[in-house]
Parts: sequence; structure tokens; C-alpha cells
Amino acid sequence: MWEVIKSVLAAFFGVQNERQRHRDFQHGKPVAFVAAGIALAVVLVVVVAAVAIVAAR
Amino acid sequence: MNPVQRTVFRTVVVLMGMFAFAFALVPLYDAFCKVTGINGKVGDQPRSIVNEQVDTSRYVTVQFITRSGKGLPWQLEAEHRQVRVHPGQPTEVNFAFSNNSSKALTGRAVPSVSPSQASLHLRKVQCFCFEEQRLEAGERLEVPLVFQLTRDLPPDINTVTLVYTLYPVADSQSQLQAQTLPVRGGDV
Amino acid sequence: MRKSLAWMMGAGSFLGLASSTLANGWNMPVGVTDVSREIYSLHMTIFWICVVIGIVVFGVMFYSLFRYRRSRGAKSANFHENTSVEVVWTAIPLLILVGMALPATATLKRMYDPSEAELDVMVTGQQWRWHYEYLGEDVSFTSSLSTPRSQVNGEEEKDENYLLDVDEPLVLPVGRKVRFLMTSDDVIHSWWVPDLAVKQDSIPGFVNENWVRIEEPGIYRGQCAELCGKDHAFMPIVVRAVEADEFDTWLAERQEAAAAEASGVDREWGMDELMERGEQVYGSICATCHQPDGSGAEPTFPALAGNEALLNDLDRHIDVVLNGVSGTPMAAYRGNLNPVELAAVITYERNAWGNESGDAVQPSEIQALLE
Amino acid sequence: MASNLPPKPTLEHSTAASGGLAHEHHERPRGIWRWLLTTNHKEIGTLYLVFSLVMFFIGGIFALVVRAELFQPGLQLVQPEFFNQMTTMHGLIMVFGAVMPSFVGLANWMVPLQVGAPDMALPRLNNFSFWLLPVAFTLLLSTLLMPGGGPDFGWTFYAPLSTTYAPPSTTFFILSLHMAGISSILGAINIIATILNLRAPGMRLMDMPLFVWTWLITAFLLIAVMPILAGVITMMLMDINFGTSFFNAAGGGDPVLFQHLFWFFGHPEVYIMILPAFGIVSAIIPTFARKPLFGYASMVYATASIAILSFLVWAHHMFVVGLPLVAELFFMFTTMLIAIPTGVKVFNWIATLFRGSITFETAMLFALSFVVLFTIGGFSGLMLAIAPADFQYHDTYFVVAHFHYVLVPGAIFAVMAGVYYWLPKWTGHYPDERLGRWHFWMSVIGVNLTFFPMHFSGLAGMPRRIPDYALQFADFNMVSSVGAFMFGVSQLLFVWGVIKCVRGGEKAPAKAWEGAEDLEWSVPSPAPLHTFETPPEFTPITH
Repeated sequence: MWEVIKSVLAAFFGVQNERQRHRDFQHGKPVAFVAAGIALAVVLVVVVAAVAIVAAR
Repeated sequence: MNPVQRTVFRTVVVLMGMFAFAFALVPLYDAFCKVTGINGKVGDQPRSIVNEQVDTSRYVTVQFITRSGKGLPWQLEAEHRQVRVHPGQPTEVNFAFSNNSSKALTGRAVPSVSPSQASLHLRKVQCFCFEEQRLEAGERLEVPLVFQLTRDLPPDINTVTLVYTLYPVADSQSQLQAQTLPVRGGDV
Repeated sequence: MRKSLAWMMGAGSFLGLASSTLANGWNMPVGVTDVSREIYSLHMTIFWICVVIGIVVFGVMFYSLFRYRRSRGAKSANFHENTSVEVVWTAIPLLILVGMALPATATLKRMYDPSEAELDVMVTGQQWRWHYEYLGEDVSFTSSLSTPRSQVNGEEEKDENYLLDVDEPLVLPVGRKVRFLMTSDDVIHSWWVPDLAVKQDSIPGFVNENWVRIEEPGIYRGQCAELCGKDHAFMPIVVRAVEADEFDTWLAERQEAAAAEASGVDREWGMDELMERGEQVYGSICATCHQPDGSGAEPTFPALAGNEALLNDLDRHIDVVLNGVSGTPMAAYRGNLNPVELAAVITYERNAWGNESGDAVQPSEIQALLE
Repeated sequence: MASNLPPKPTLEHSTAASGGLAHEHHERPRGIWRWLLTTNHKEIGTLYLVFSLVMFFIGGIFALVVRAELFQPGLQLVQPEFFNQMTTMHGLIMVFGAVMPSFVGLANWMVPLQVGAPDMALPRLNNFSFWLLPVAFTLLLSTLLMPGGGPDFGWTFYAPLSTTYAPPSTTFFILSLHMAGISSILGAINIIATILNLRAPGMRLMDMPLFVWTWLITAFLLIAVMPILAGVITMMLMDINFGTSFFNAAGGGDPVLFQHLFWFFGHPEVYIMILPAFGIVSAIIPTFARKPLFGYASMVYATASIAILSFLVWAHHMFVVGLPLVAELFFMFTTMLIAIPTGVKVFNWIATLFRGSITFETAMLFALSFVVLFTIGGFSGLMLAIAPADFQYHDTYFVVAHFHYVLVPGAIFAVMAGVYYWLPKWTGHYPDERLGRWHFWMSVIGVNLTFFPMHFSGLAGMPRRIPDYALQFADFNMVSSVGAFMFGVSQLLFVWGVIKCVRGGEKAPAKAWEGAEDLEWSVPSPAPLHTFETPPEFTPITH
């Protein structure tokens, strides 16, 4: 699971290396990646919203 | 199902979901606005007065602005141009509708609040804006607005402006709307 | 943190000043309010950051294009990945962005300051003019384009303030906090004066607000910024900022004039004075759509000259002018014009351009319909 | 986003697509019927490309009417009513008629060739989705002749200008937009089905060329947001014709809701118009630098991350609509975040150039100018993201300059680069390099003359969508108009170059470009009507 999250995080950051990628595509289940991607998108929204709310004070 | 059909089936499901989502966004947006106070939207349901300690240490000016929209020969006037109230204090202000035409007509006053954050702290107990008004030819109607500003009104807000814009309601229109758009509130 | 912020803003405004002297009329105006100056320096700061990034990035690119072209005998390498380089060039932009977001957030917060204002002005957008009401002061007027049509059509030399001149500028005091309440009678407009850094949509049925404290007297010009129909280009804004005491005098004069006009409602008005007043009102309010000669522009704007339906039905005529027609650009003028102006303009429309109804509508008749 | 699906078994490879192909081998209709009934991805691709070129010229003529009127202050050629129809039609035609169909055309041609598929997964649907377009746009253009004129409310058609105050033809405008939308949706379904199911054995998702990748993500974006557009215009239709009040304040609706819905569609739409361009440029730069693309995986991830972020930024188009402070901050921050994956892409292209062995064919020239000019558009985009500054930029010519920089030397230059790059594969002839260079330099100069001065006129205070302007903007506008005509005329060189290339020229081998590696270069030039009827051997290039 941690590996999946790490890969998706790398995707959000936009950087991923070759070795890591090969590993993802040998072992990972696609559903896990999609779910983690959606979950992290939600987390991103929450984090940015929190930053905005704090900044607005 | 072969894999191509499966892919097509899944995309079509997503597609229909997104089309429905577009329509779902209408009530969602409405609800979101009321929760966050975006757009100065106020709930269209009466709320009851909450007995809370009146904050006598500060005064807030509440302004009333009435505007006439197109196509309705009515006049809407507030009894006072503005009042000064304490947060927490229930206040009643009278408004007068008059129909200067020779026909019976239906109209609605659409409310808006400025600054928009204030709408979260405004409790309308009784308001003519909750419903349509029907006025006979030449009729004059006095209706009260009863409201309360909550105690937690942010300290930097010293003036709250309530604006009411008059719009005509075609008789056929109000019914059609209730049919096609049940989500927009049962009081239409 | 604060220090580096201040430093960045300082550097930005220095570079900004340097370039503003160079590029007058090529750049955003610095403006005459706190907020406008802050926005300007933010704009210049970010502009220069972009320039620097651009120089570095394009520098590397053009160096590569020059150095590694095949005509110079370049042999291609085969690398295609370097994680540390990629992490660095992702992280550095992130830091730069945080550096941009900090001053931007600070400025934005200063723009959203709802504290008590000393003057409230209601700004109403209409197709295609602005209506201003000084709330609680009994002063309101409509401000429309005064550039003559002949200049637009090229029959006459265009003057210096071509398309940026109005018959009645909005007068505001210097040094006082003014609150604008923006709304619209028809479509969405946007009230924009660059020197005040105020741009706010005016939306039918809703009220937006904005604040300004002007620091220097002067004349500031702007335009409607949201497409609002055919004459979107022809609804300018002119703000005349004057010293506070001059403003008070001006406001008192306007109140007196309004009171005088109000007292004139009850008396009997003669045809000639109604026509004279009516022509003036027609020219500033009605002529943009219905044309100075009453010929209109079918199908949207009906002709008034020779309009039998209108001439035969005085009540209908009064109703349309007072209450507007929903779903068309015809606004309800009951709130925008006083009884004298309404009576005069209706009388004018019924007796000008060959219309010969002979009706002289009295302000008192109109007054009765407004109560 | 299903960006991480593992390789699918492709056993069904030949069975799935053969249904549409089997009968075709024998008798083929001739003349017009050949084109009306074709289910061949190459022919449909050609139809899309020709259609979008025609639309590009029609939209371009509208733009030139606008620029001619704005050549000097005052009203000379057209009245404001017609001017507004021209700006609106220009926008609609360029977005929905030129840029999007041209990308679909390239996808039709190249996606099956690049993944080693014999055709699109749904060939008959492909025919239908193309032929919807000419119908839709004929209807759209015909509104100009209707009483009250065509749409005149801007391509963003904000309510209530587009509902209560709209011309009577608006219902037809809505209908045509519905058809164009359905066409895009069907195209997207087809592309997704092709990419996910018809890849050559052994080609995993992460082996696909970037053009395929960017199109896969674009197709998902289309599936996600075109229904939203359909929803919005359906609501407009109901407001206009059935008395509902979605966007009408008088009936309890909200005009601002329209903008939220529109931009929830509209911002991903912006990326729909640029992601395939990224893919094209990512194919061309490595070819002419003779060096593999730098950071292939990062490119894919950056594309996915742009696609996700594009759903979270819509309200940056609405900073002056009266949003609360928190919302302004949220959308400012998310918008700024998009700069990061976009920056990664630009850096990767430049790193690909670094230590390459570079030549400057016409395709490469267009791709390189894409990188530079798109980045300039990116910079102005970053400036627009700063909410307080946007209060001054919003709805001025600065915005016009920004989105034309990302769309003209962005999307359109990428399409032209793609055309010059793949012409040898399509026609079997190399395009005329001398003509190509003339076209390139005239276009680049024309584009910059047109759009660069718009930054200045916008900052100096010129609102967009106005037929007449104050005297201080006169010089900038004159330069812009001259540039626009120069750009317009130079596109005739493009047409000439393409026709010349179709009719003859230097013969191209299967692998037309020395540095080109993808599968399409393994089939003969010109590509025969049917390719990869038996799946090719695919050996992954080590990215």
C-alpha cells in the first residue's frame, strides 16, 4: 500500500524514476492506483482549502 | 461482453453520471452557498428566534434598499431606510408593497445581503421574500420583516445591507417551475 | 518572513517605478489608492520573476539549439532521465510560487476589508449606462456616454477623451472610505476604473461590494469590462475625485437641486418647459437605443417617432417608461428618474419628431403613480 | 484517471476490429459515397483534418473582420451588433470547429498507427461522430442569417445575456453545440476503446508514445466535462423555452451559477485543447534532436496531474464576480500549482534538446516555437493566477493576449508541426522545406505582431470584446491588425504546401525521419489503407 501511495505522490509531484515505474507496472493493481489517485486529489483539495482558510484569517 | 464493449459500457456509465452530476450541481451549489454565505444568499425558509444574550456593547447599522425590476408596476418601500441594532436583538421593520396599476399582479422580492459573509449571521424569522405576493389593482400591503443578527457577527462588519429587488411572476411560470425544479425549494 | 516579503515588494516597486517612467501607456497604471499601488507592485514583481525565469529557460534552450545542432557536427547523447535534476526543477518552481503567493495573499486580504465606510454609493449597471445613488443622501443620477455619435461614425474629429467621457461623472471625496454596492438591472456588467483598481461585476438580483479610498484629486476614467450587449463599448465610467469639503459642497448643491425639483412636482408645468427638460433627459437616457431622431433600431428597439400604438395609448406609454418591459433592455425608470424628468421625457416623446399627440403629462400625475 | 492500468492481454486484437473491416476489402463505394460511408480511420482522419482546416479559415475570416474593424478607432466597417456576432462565432468555431476536430483528426490517423492497431475500435461510430460535425457547424453558421442574427454573447455565453436577452437563434446555437458535443464524446469513447484494447501485443501503457498518452488523458477529460457542457446548455434551453429559472434571478435562479457550471466544463476544456499538443511536440523534439525524450515517465505523470488539477481551478475565471476571500485564495493557490507540472514539461523538452544532434526541419521549427511561445503564454497565465492583480487584468486584452498565445502558437502551431511531421507518412512525399520555412517565419512574425501588443493594450486598460476604443489604444491595435492579416495570408502558404505535398515531391521511405522511433514509421509511406492487420512485433524502446 505504501508503495502505491508513494507512486501516486510521485505522480502528483510530477517526477518518477524508471526503476520505480517498472516496479509499479509489474506489481501494482490498477484499481489501487486509481483509488489512491482520487483519494490524494481529495486530500489536496482539503489541504489547499485549509491553507486558504488559515490565510484568510 | 468483449473488452471493447466493456470499455464502451464503462465510459457511457461515467458519461451519464457526469450529465446527471451537472444537474445535481444546481441544488448542491445552492446548499453550498447557504452554508458558506457565497453570493449573499439567504435561506428561503423562516427560522426561529434564538434567545441569546444581546450584545449591547456594539451597534450594527442595517440598511434596507428596495429596487424595482422590470415589468412590475409596483412600489416597495421600507419604513426605515436604516436601523441600528445590537447583535442578538430581534428587530421588526415594516415594508409596504403597492400596486399602482389597474390589474391584479403577482410579484416577488428577491433578497440579497451585503457583505456576503453577513448572510451567515442573519436570521430571518419572517420575511415577505419567502413567498410571492399577490396584489389587487391599487392595493397596498404592509408586511413585516423580522430578523436577528447573531452574536457571532464578525467584529469588522459594522454595516449590513439588505437589498430587495422586485420581479414580476407570470402566473403560469410559478407552476411550471415547481414542476420542473422541485429541488429549488418547496415554497416557490 | 515579513522582511523578505517587504524586500520583495520593495524590489518590485523599484523595478516597477523604473519601468513605469519608461513605459507610460504601455503598462498598468499605478493608480491613486493604497490597493492599486500594491497591485501594481505585485504585478511588476511577478512580471520580473517571469522575465528572469524566461531568460534562464530560453537561455539554456537557445544555447542547446546553437551548440548541439547537427550542422556543427554534434553527436547525440543517449541520456533520458535524471531523478535528482527533475526533483530540483520541480522543487525550485514550488518555492518561487510560494514566494509569489505570500504577497498576493496579503494584498488580497487588504482588498477585502469590510470595515465602516463613510459614504455608500449604489452602482447599478443598465444597458448601456451607469446609475449612481448616494445612499441616504437623496442624490442619484444616471451617467451616460457623452461622446457624440458623429465622432464614432467618423464625421467629426475625435476628441482627446473619445469614448471616455460622460454627461455626469461620479463625484467622490478624496481621503474618505467609499463603499460601492454593485448591482444590475438587466445583464451582467462590470464596473472598472483602473486608477482605483476597482473591478467588480454587477449582477442582476445580487449585490456585490467593493471599497475605495482615493488619495489624490483628479479625473479617473474607466469602462464596462463585461460583455453586456451591443453598446458594451459605449458605457464608460468617469470618476471626479475632489477634496472632502468640495465634495460636501457639491453634495449639498445636488440635494438642493433635487429638493427644488421635488417641490416643482405639484405645480402645473407648461408644454415648452416640459419639452425642453424632456429633450435633455431623452438625449442622455433614451437616445442610445431609440436614436436621437426616435427612429429606434428594430427589432430590439422600437421606433418612437410615428409609433401609433404608443401615441394612442398614453397609459401604456407611461407604464412602459415607469416599469420597463421584462425580458427586454427597457429598464424600469421609476427608481432612476424623478417625477419631473419622467413627465418631461414622456411628454417629449409624444410631441417630438413629428409626433403630435399634444399630451402634456404633468409631474403630479406621475407622482401619483409612484406612491 | 486510469493512468496506471497494467498491460491488458490483447488476444482479442484481431477479432474486435475485424467486424468493421471484413466487408470493406471487397467492393468499396466510389466518389462521394466513399467519403460519406467510410469507416477507415485514415480516411476519417483526413476528413477531420480537412474539416478543421475549413473551419480554421472560416473562423479566421471572422477574426479578420474583427481586426479590420479595430484597425483604427471609430466604427468603419461593421455595426456593434454584427461585431459581437463575429467575436462570438470566431471563438466558437475556433474552439469547437478547428482546434478540437484537428486533434481528433490527428488521433484518428496516428493513434491506431502508433499502437499497432488495424483501425479504431468502433469504426462505424467513428464515421457517425465525424459527420455530426458538418451538420452542427452548418447549423451554427446559418444562425448568422436568421432574424436577429447569430449568437452575440461571446463564446462563453454568460447568462442572462445568452438567455433572457439573447437573439431568437439561440435555440439553434444550443442544438448545434449539443451535436458538436456528442461528436466529441463519441470520438473520445472510440479513442479510449482503441487505446485500452487494441495495442500491439507487448505494448504496455507505459510503452505508448506520448501522443497516445496525452490523447488517452484528453479523452477522459472529454468524457468527464462534455456532459457538463451538455447540462449547462440544456438548462439554458429550458430557461429560454420552458420558463424555468436556473440562471434567472427574477425566478430565484442565479446568473453566477451559470459561470460556475460553464467554467467547470471550460477549464478542463482548455487542457483538452493543449494536452494533445504536448503529445505532438513530445514526438517531434526527440526525433529532430535524435535523442530519446527526457523524463518520459515524468511527462506522463505531469499530464495526469495537469488533468486532475484542471478540475480544481475553474473559479479563477471568476475572480471579480464577488467570491468570498477564502474562495479567491483557494483558486489562486490551485491555479498556481498547475504551473509546476507545466514547468516540468517545458524543462523536459529542453533537456531533450540538450546534447542532442539537432536539425531544423519545418516540423521542428514549429515545435520549437511552440515551446517558446507557449511558455510566454504560461507566464501571462501565472500573472493572471494572482487574484489581486487579476482584478486589473480580468476581461482586458491582456487576457486575450494570454489565451491566444497558448492557443495559436500553442495548440495550432502544434497541429501544424504534427502535419509537417506526419505528411510524409500520409502522402509518401516530403513537404517542400523552402515553402515550409516561409510559412513558418511568416506565421511566427504574424502571430507575435498580432498578439504581443495586446499585452500592452490590455495593461493600459482596453477591455475585450469592444468594437470601438479610446484613442490611446490606437497604435497597438493597428499593429495587431496588420499582424493578423499577415498571419491570415501566410496560412495560404500552408494550404499550398499541403496540396503540393499530396500531389508530389521527394519520395519518403517508411522511416521518413532519421530520429523517428515510433510504430507508425514501420509501415510504408504513404501508409496503405489497411495497416497492422496482423499485429506488429513490438519491442519496447527503453525509455
